[in-house]
Amino acid sequence: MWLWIHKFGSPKYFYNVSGKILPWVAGATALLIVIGLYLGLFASPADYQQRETVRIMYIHVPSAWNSMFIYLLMAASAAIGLIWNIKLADIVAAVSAPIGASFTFITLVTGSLWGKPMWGTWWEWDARLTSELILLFLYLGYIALQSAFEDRRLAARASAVLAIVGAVNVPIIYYSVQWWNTLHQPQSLGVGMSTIHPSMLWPLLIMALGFKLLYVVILLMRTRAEVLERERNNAWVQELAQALVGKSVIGSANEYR
Amino acid sequence: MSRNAAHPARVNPMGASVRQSPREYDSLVAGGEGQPALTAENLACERGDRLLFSGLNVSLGAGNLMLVEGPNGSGKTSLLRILCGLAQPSAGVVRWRGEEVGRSRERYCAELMYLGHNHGVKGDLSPCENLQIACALAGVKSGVTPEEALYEVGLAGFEDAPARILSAGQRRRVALARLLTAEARLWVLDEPFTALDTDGVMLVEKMLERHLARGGMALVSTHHEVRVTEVNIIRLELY
Amino acid sequence: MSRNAAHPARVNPMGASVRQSPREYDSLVAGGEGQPALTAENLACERGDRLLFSGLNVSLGAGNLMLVEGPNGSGKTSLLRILCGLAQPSAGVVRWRGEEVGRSRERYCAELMYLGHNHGVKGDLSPCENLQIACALAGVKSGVTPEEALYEVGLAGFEDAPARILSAGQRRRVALARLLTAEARLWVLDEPFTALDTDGVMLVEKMLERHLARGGMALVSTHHEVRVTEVNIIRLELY
Amino acid sequence: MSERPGIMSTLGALIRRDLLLALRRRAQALNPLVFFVIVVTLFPLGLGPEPNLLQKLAPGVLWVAALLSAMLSLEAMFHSDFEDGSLEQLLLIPQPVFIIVLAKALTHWLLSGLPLLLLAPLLALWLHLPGEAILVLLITLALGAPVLSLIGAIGVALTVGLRRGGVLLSLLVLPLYIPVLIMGAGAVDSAAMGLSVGAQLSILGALLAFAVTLAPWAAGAALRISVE
Amino acid sequence: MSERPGIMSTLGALIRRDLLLALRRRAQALNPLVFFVIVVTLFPLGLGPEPNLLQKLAPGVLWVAALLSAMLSLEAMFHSDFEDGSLEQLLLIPQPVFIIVLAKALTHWLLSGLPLLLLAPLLALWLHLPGEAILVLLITLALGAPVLSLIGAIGVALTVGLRRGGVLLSLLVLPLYIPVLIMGAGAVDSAAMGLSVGAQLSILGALLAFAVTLAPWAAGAALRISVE
Ligand code: HEM
Ligand SMILES: Nc1ncnc2c1ncn2[C@@H]1O[C@H](COP(=O)(O)OP(=O)(O)OP(=O)(O)O)[C@@H](O)[C@H]1O
Ligand SMILES: Nc1ncnc2c1ncn2[C@@H]1O[C@H](COP(=O)(O)OP(=O)(O)OP(=O)(O)O)[C@@H](O)[C@H]1O
Ligand SMILES: [Mg+2]
Ligand SMILES: [Mg+2]
Repeated sequence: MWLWIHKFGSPKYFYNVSGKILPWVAGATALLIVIGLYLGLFASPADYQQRETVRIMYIHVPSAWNSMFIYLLMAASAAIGLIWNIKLADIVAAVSAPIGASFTFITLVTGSLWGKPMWGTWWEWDARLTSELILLFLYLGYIALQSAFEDRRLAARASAVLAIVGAVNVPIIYYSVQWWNTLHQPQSLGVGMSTIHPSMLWPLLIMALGFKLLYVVILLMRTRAEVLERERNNAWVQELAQALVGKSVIGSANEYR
Repeated sequence: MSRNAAHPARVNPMGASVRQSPREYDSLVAGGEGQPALTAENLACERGDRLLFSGLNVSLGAGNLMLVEGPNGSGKTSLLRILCGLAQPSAGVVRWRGEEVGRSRERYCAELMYLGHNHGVKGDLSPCENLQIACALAGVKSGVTPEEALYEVGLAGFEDAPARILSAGQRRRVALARLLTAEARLWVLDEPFTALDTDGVMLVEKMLERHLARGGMALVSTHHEVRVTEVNIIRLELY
Repeated sequence: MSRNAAHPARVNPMGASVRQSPREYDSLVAGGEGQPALTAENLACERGDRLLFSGLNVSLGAGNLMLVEGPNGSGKTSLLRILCGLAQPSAGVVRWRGEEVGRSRERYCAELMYLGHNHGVKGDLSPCENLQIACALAGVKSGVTPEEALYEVGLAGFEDAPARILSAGQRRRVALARLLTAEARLWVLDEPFTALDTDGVMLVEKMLERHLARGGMALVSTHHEVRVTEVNIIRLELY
Repeated sequence: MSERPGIMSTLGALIRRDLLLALRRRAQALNPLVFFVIVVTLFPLGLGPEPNLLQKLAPGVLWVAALLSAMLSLEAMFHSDFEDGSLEQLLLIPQPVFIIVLAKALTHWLLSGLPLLLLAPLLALWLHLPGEAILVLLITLALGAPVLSLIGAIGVALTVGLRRGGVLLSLLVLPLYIPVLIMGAGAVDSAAMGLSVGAQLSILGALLAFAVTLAPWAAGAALRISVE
Repeated sequence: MSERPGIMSTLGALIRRDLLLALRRRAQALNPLVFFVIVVTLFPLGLGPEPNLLQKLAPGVLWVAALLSAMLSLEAMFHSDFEDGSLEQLLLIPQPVFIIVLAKALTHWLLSGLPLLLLAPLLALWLHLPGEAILVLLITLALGAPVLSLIGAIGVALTVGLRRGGVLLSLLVLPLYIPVLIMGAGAVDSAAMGLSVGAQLSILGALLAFAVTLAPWAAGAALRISVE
């Protein structure tokens, strides 16, 4: 396990392996999303109560799941980067944040768009909505901190501390928000659906898997770009560039000298 | 452990440079040639309860260099800030071309360059941007471009890095480059040699020499010996 | 205009002082006498994209003075901060008495005094309070009281004014006084002569000489010549 | 050898300088906006999610949040320039001092007042404010935010020489902000209740005219004093 | 030649140092308190003077004001020490880093949390809060304010190396403050409605215990990183 982490943690190894995996994952993602969208938008029935607007669910719910999943993954990989000093983990954490923030944003937007026809209001201070909003703030804080540091190493370490503190707080925030809302407002606009018909469940699950893979694809692509950028002074990247263009196109380590 | 090699980017070609023309500054308008342009009479400065100096007279004409010397805490910085109009003396007046500097502040500032303990280089901007802004705000421009000025002070290659990451001495050099881009008649430099290496010290001396030869004036506070040749040095000893 | 009189409060009796006993520091425990106490192997430092130095070895034993020299921007400050444990090198380790300083941080800090470009004198406190606090926080005390230390550095009479109103050089002297109140084996001084007058420079040299004679060690970055006699000077040239 | 720059070109250069600095710290430049959002979201959390209550509070909460966000970003106006000696350099440019202050106030408004206009409608929706009231909110913010920046400039100029002036600053500035707050929140409140808002809006306009003409001079004088 | 000081004596020396510094700037040390008062008084101005409405708002407004006042005084915790190089000196004292952070958080609480306890009853009366609710308000402030200082210390430690971190700091810290706000304001609200508050108070207590044990370590790690 340890060896494996170190082997996979080497940027060069990662670059080569991910290059081979990427097309397959991308293909699977496209396939799943196309199938999911078809099933969701055309093959599945409209809800008897919500009518066609229910179809927003096939975007909304998978992004909501992703938004939380990515935060945990980001915090975990930031912690790994901090504790074992693995550059690749730092990159994964850094690259995940904007993706996670985007999914959170999509959740909020689709939720609002859905809320207008369903509840007659764009926004309601419901527990789940509120905690999703706070999650967006956590993401934004992480991104802001990351971009505020010049030195990448320091940026990674500082934001790792934040991500860990945030991850410890996420459950606390979640439960306190739940508490707060049920305390003040007995009449609940529950977002959950206890029973869901299989004709809607299947497309939903397919879309959820598709969105997870979409995250993986974006993650791999952005991580690869980031790896190239950070390792641009290393021999293997230089060779790669030379193979591509035929000459060294990337500044050398001592360009100031 | 100890390695020796000349650092190519820092070889400073100031001596051989032809970029800054040795043209004279426009001759002083008021007061006529030879008359002192900066005068101060009977200056006194009190800080807290201590009288730092009193009855001090200053007069500086074209081509003159005034060295303000004195031990730590003797009032050099206080004097220079008063002469720039940044602080008020507790007695006495400072005149530029016969006019009180408090009254004709804008005309005075157009011909003045001040370099204090804190040199006002923005860490978030690149040296080049720092100079461009200084240029856009300055009184009269000398025609030396920011790039040329940075080259002169030995910062070729650092033009576009944020100034924040520069070392103490490099940031000081950016501030010095400001002196080159503006056509200021009077330089007021508070310990300009701080943080500079021996190359840097020579650079400042060269800059001063050239400035004075063109008919400029300079007020310099320092604890170092200033090796400039063929100029009128006035020493002002504070104690 | 130029006046000459010795300033009574600044006559510095360091040479004749008997306050600081010339007693030796406790001999080094680990490694034994003569063994280097501070060692660093194969240090490298990368800032941004630039490699400032690599493969640098440092070893410093009792009574040794290491002068770190180099032009502006060559990495002196970066090196000193790494050797203090304030920054991480991109490669290599720093050891104090054989232990990595990252591991035994507290034991290292107990014997270390660092003076950076910013010297950490609180402007709102008086020089005396500044020193009392430094004393209360430091590792081992030397037994020199804050008042005595301030007298040594020529700040007699300024003990109780807020440090904010002191001049640049006077504030620097307060920071130097810290070196006297603590019994630190290793001094790391980044351009200690900045802002000091000639008296002040001599004072630092005297302090260094005495420290080294007692078996102390010092790492000093500077652009000046350091005139200390009878000591083992190691020069580290960065470029 | 070029001409000495005119007043307008200096003003332009100063504003360009500050915007460039803000651009370099994008994360920070967005902060007044972010702070506004955060304060507005804190209130439902502190008060509970009842839509009726929130709607009643909305004008006050939005305006108080706008005011605090303007106030908190004031300190950055001169602080870093003072610390690194740039402020002395600015005071030595051959132009009247009020130009510096005017440029600073304008930049402050561009970065803290203007973006609020874009986000305020969204936040007003969160607090269930009705449509016409949102329009009035935007008008009051458009008139009031520049006043906040201009008055703020006087406060910062007075406190720039003092370290940790941050909260001292609020003490100086908040009493002067109160008329803006009362008129701004009052107008939105009236609009939400369907009343006419002409009087409040014209008072806000008058405050703006007043601030534009007087504040730069006062702040310029304050600046020269506190940097010495 | 004296002994190397112990951990507790170092903690004491650090706190004494910061209190001495605060004493020298009395005007600034009082500011969190003043800010609290100002924010609380702004609300009646923005919302109009209806007693019923104010009473309903009181728990939320008081707690939001306490939170903002704690947050705004956070920045001063390390800022001046960083600027003048004292922070490097502190990092080189022969003690674990978390001691520094703990001392800073304690001083912050002494200067911003503790004084609120004295003034909160008065302000609560202004907002027509009933007597038992005021008692609960004091208890929640006593439990919650130290949490704010401790969590805040993490935020400041993370941003201390960044200039103009002020509002970035709030972005980092405010989401983490939300549980304290919800529990604090919730308890006061329940008390005002005559409900039981045991659950909220024990959650606040748990948060405090949690913060005391974990925050100093996280903040210490953050500090070492961001000063490098
Ligand atoms: C801005 C508004 C909204 C936000 C921020 C939001 C947020 C969320 C979140 C975070 C989840 C995942 C919860 C979990 O798995 O525990 C979720 C799930 C869901 N949301 Fe929304 N939502 C919004 C509006 C709506 C609306 C208007 C509806 C439909 C009436 C809706 C229906 C659902 C459904 C059916 C699920 C999946 C149920 C489940 O997993 O328990 N949401 N939403
Ligand atoms: N605000 C003030 N209140 C009281 N005394 C002050 C104030 N400012 C400066 N001083 C005192 O004025 C004296 C001169 O200060 P100044 O900075 O002019 O000295 P300097 O000659 O530049 O010294 P250095 O060589 O150290 O830079 C100092 O002794 C200082 O204590
Ligand atoms: N955060 C950073 N990112 C990139 N480069 C940096 C950073 N910090 C410092 N540098 C670079 O490191 C080099 C060395 O800086 P350092 O401060 O160690 O120099 P120095 O030898 O102390 O110079 P001086 O004599 O001017 O004080 C400089 O060229 C500077 O540009
Ligand atoms: Mg001086
Ligand atoms: Mg240096």
